[in-house]
Amino acid sequence: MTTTQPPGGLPEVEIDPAALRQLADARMNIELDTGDMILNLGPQHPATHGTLRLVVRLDGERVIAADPIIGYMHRGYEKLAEYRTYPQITTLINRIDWLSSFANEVPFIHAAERLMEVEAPPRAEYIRTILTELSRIATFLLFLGEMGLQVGAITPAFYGFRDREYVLNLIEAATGGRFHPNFNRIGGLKDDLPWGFIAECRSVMAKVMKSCDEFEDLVVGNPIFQQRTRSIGIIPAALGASYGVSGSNLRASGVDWDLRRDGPPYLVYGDLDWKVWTHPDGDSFSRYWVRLQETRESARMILQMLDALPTGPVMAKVPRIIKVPEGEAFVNTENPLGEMAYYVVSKGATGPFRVKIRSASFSNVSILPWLLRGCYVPDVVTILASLYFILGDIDR
Amino acid sequence: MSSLLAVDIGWGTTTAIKTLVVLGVVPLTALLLGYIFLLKMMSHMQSRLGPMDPGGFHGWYQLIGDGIKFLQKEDIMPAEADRKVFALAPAIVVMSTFLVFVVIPAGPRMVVRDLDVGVFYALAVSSLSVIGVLMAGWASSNKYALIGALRAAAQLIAYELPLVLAVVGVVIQTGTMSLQGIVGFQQDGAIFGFSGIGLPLILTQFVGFAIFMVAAQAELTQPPFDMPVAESELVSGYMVEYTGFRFLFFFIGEFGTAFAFSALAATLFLGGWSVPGVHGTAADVLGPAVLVVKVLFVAFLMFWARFTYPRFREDQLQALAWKWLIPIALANILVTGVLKVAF
Amino acid sequence: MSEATAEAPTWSETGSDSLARLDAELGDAIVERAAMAGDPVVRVAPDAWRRAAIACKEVVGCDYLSFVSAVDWMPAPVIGDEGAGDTSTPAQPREQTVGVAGGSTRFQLLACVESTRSPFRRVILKCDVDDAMRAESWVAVYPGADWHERETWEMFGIAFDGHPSLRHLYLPAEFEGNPLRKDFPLLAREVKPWPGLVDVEGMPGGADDEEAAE
Amino acid sequence: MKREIKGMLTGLGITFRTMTRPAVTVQYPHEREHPAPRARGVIALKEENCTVCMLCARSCPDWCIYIEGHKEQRPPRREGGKPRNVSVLDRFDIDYALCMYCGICVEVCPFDALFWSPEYEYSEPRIADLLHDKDRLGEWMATVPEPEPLELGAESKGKKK
Repeated sequence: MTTTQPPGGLPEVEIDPAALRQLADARMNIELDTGDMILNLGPQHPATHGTLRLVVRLDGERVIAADPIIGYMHRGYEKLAEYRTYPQITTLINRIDWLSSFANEVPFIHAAERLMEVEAPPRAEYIRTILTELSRIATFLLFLGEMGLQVGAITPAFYGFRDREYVLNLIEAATGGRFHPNFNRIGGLKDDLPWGFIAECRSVMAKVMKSCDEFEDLVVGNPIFQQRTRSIGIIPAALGASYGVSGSNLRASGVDWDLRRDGPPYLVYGDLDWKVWTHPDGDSFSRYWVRLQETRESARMILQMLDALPTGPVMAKVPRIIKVPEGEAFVNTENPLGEMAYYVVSKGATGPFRVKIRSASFSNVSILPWLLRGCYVPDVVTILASLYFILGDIDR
Repeated sequence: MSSLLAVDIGWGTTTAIKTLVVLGVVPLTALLLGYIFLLKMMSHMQSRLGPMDPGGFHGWYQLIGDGIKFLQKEDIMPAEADRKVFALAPAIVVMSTFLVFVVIPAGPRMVVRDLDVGVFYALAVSSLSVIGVLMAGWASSNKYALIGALRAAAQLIAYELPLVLAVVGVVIQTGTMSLQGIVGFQQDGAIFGFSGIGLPLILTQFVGFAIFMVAAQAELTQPPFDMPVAESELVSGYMVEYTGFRFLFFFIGEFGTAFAFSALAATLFLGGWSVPGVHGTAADVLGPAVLVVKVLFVAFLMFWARFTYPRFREDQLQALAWKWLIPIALANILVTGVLKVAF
Repeated sequence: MSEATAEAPTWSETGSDSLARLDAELGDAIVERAAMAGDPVVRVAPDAWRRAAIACKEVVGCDYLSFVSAVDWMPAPVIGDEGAGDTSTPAQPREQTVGVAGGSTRFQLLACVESTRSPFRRVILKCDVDDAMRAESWVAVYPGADWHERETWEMFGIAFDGHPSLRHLYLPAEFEGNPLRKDFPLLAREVKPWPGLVDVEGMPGGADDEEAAE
Repeated sequence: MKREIKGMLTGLGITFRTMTRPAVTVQYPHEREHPAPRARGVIALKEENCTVCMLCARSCPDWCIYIEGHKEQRPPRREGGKPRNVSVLDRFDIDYALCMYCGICVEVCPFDALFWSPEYEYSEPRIADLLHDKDRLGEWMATVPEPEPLELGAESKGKKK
C-alpha cells in the first residue's frame, strides 16, 4: 500500500510486507522477461531455396511474428513481356518456375492460341500433356528429396536429384533444353518426339514408381519425419482458398479441386483415367503425402498417353509472323506448384499489350505470416519446405 | 610400462611419447572416420562415389588436403566477437576429445593411464566440450550461433544422464570402473562355459548398448540429434562464424569424439582390444588392430543412422531423453542389479 | 454506362444461376458485363469494388482468390525513331483503347476469383480507377489480396483504402516510380542500341537495296 | 511402436541397399555423358550460308547477336548474266554471357546458316571471352549432329544440316 502526498515533497511510502514481496516478484519477472529476438532468415539461407527473406520475431525459439520479404529476384517479366513478341516471351516464362518450365509455357501459349483461334493438332496436345506431366514429376521428385533435406535427412535429397535426372534427360531429348525447353509454339510444337522416346519414357516411369516407393519407405514411413511434420503448419481449407493457396497445398487441406479436372478443359486430361488426391489434414505431412501420390498419378497418366499417342502433324497452320488479334484471354492451368494463369491483353500487334502473370508460389507463400505464427524455428523450415515454392515463381 | 621398447626409459620420456602419440592419434582418427564414413560411405549410400581424384586412389588425400587448406586460410573473426573467448572455444572442444583418449586402452599396456575410475573420467571429460560449444556460440555474437549453442547445452545435459546410466549396468556387472578391468572381464569371461569369444557385454547389456549408442549420437550432435548445427535451420549453429584452422579444430573435435565414443562403446560392450587367449606382448601388438576394427563397426552404425534419419526437434529430443531413455536405463540398472545379487 | 440493363450474355452454361444471383446482389453497381471465351467479365462501379468481392465470395461461392492486378490502357511512348526500321518493340496502336467490358479511365483494376466447390468456375472483375488513384481494398474479404494489392500499388501507384500496410513488395523501399505504368521506361531497352538494325555497308559508289538481303 | 521401429529399419535398409549398388554418377572429366542430339549446347554458324539478313539478330529476345557485313559484286552465275550483289559477313558475334539458349535465331534463319550443337564445354574464366566470333562459331559446325529420326507416327521433318 502506498500513499502519496501532494507534489513538492517526497512521497511517503507505507510499506506493506506482502506488497514488498509482490514488488520483488514483479521485479524478478521483469528481469526474467527476455526480450524478443529478431532473426533474419535469408535472403541467403539454406531453407529459403534461393532468395526469400524471412524476418521472424522470436520468443526463445517460438515465432511471434514473421514477415516474408520478397523481390530479391524480381525480374519484372510483366514489363519485359510488353517489349517482346509472343515467340520471345515463351523464353521468359520458361524462367518463372524454372523447375517445371514446360508447364509454364502451356497456359501462355493456350491464351495466344485462343485469341488467334488456332488449335494445336491432337498429337501436339498429347505431347504437350506428356511433357507437362514429366515436368510435374521432375518438380515433385526434387521436392520429395528436398523436404527430407530440410528436416535434416541428407540422403533423400540425393535420391531426388538422381531420379529427377532421368526425367530431365527425357525432357532434354525431346525439347533440347533440360530446364528451359521453349518447345511450344503458337499452334503446336517445335518438333516431334525423337526416335526411341516412348520406350525410354516407359522405362523411366518404372524408375519413378520405384523411386516413389523408396521415398515412401525412407521418408514417409520414418517416425521422426512424421513427428516433425504431422500437425505442423495446418492450413484450414477455407482460409487457404481465400489466400489463393493452390495446387497440392490446397488439396492437402482436403479441397478436392484440380484445374486439370475442374477447370475449363485443356490439354488431354479429359481423355485420361486418373484421380485427384486429397488429404484431410492440411499439415506439412499431408502436403508431402499428396505430392508423393500425385507423382505416381502423373506417371500413370504418362503411361496411358504413351499408349494412346495419336499420329499426325504437331503444328497447325499459322502465319510466319504472328500477330495476335485484339482481345483478352485468361487461361489458368494446374502447374506443379499450383494455379498458374496468364491474363493476356492483345491489341493486334506482334506482342501483347499487357500480360498479367499469376504465379502459384506468390499466393502460396503469402499465407506465411499467418502460418508461421506460434511455431518453432525448426518448424519454420518444415513449413517452408512443405509449401514448396520456387523463388522465380514468387518474384517473377 | 617403462619397458615398452625393451629399454629403460624414464617417466618423463614415456609421458612425452604418450602425449605425442595421443596428439597424433586424435587427428588421425578424425581423418580416418571422416574419410571412410563422411566421404566414402555417405557418398555410396547416396548413389555416388565421393572424391575420387585427390591422391589417386579413391580420393584418400582429400581430407588431408582440406586440412592443409584450412591451415592456409585467413583467420576471420567477427568484428563484434568476444575475441579471447572466440579463440579459446575450439581449443576447449578439441581438448575434451584429447582427454578422453587418455584412458582408452588399446592393449594390456597400450594405454596412457588406466584410471580406477576410467569410465567415470571418460564420460566426465567428454562433456567438457559443451563448455567450448557454449563459448563459441556466445562469443560469435551471431544469433544463429547463440541458438545453436543453447540447443547444444540443453541437449548435452539431457543426454549425459542416459549415457551414464547406460554404462552403470556394465559397471555393476563387471564390478569395476577401470576400462582395463572391464576389458579383462570380457576377455576372461565365458558364455555358459564357452570361452571362445570371451563374454562381450553386449550380450548381457544389450539395452545398455542401445541406449549408449543413442545417447552418444546425441552427445556427438549427429543426426537425428544434430539440432545444434542443424544445417537447414541454423546453417551451422555454433560454428557458423568459424573458418580456417579454428573450424578445423571443430572438425577434428567432431570426428575425434566420434572415434572416442565408438572406442568407448567398443571397449565397454564389445570387449575392446581383447582377443580371448591372447595375452602379454602379443595382445599389445594385436590389440590396437582389434580395437580399430571394432571401433569402425560401431562407428558404422552411428554414421549409418546419421546419413539415413531426419532430425528431431529440440522438444522432441528432450521428450525422448526424459520419457524413454532414462526410465529404460534405470530399469536396466535395476534388472542388472537384481540379477547380479541373484547369481 | 447504360448497358447494365442489356441482355445478359450466355456467360457460362454451368453458372448462369450464380451469375443471376450476382446480378441481383450487385444491381446497379455492375457497369458493364461481357463474356470472354466462356468466362464472365464484370465491370463494377469503383465504390462497389469491395461489395463485389463480398458478393462473389458469399453469394456466388467464389472462395478462391486468383489475383488482383491492374491494367494501364495508355499507349506506351515510342522508343527511338519509328522510321529507322526499328522493330525491336512490337508496334502497339497509338490511341487509347478499352478492353473487354469497356472502361473509361486510363487505369483499370483487374481481378479474378474462382470457386473450388461449385461448378461455376470463376468470374473476372474489372473496375475503373479515376485520377485520385484510390480503390477499395479486398484484404478484409480475401486475406490473400494483401500481397496482390501491395504489388499493384507499387507497380501502378493505385492506393488501396483499408489495406493494413501498403508498402513495397518487390522493390526497395526507396524506389520511386511505378514500373508497370506505360510511361515508365524500360532502361534495358534504352541504354543499348538495337543490334537488329541492318548494318551492311554498301558497295563503294553503288546505290544498293538493303532489303534485298532479306 | 511396432510400426515406428519398422519405419526406422526400412530406412536403414534403403541406404544400405543403395550403398551396395554401383553409383549413378559419372566421373567428369574422365568420363563424359553425351547429351541428346537435340540438346541446345552451342550455336554453330555455317558462314557461307549467311546472307546478313539480320533476322536472327532481330528475333533474339536478348539482343546478343551482333552482325556486320558489306556488299560485294560477284561475277554472274551463268554466262551473259548480270553481276550479282552479295552481302558478305564481316562480323557475326554471339554473346553467350547473354544468350538464353532459346533457339529462336536457329529457327528463324531462312538460309540454314545456324545450327545447334550439343557441345557444352566452352566455359571461360573471363566473361568477355564468352563472346564467340564467327570463326569460333564456325568451328562448332563440326560437332553438329545429323538430324535424328523421329518417333513413330510423326509427320514433320527435321532441319537438314
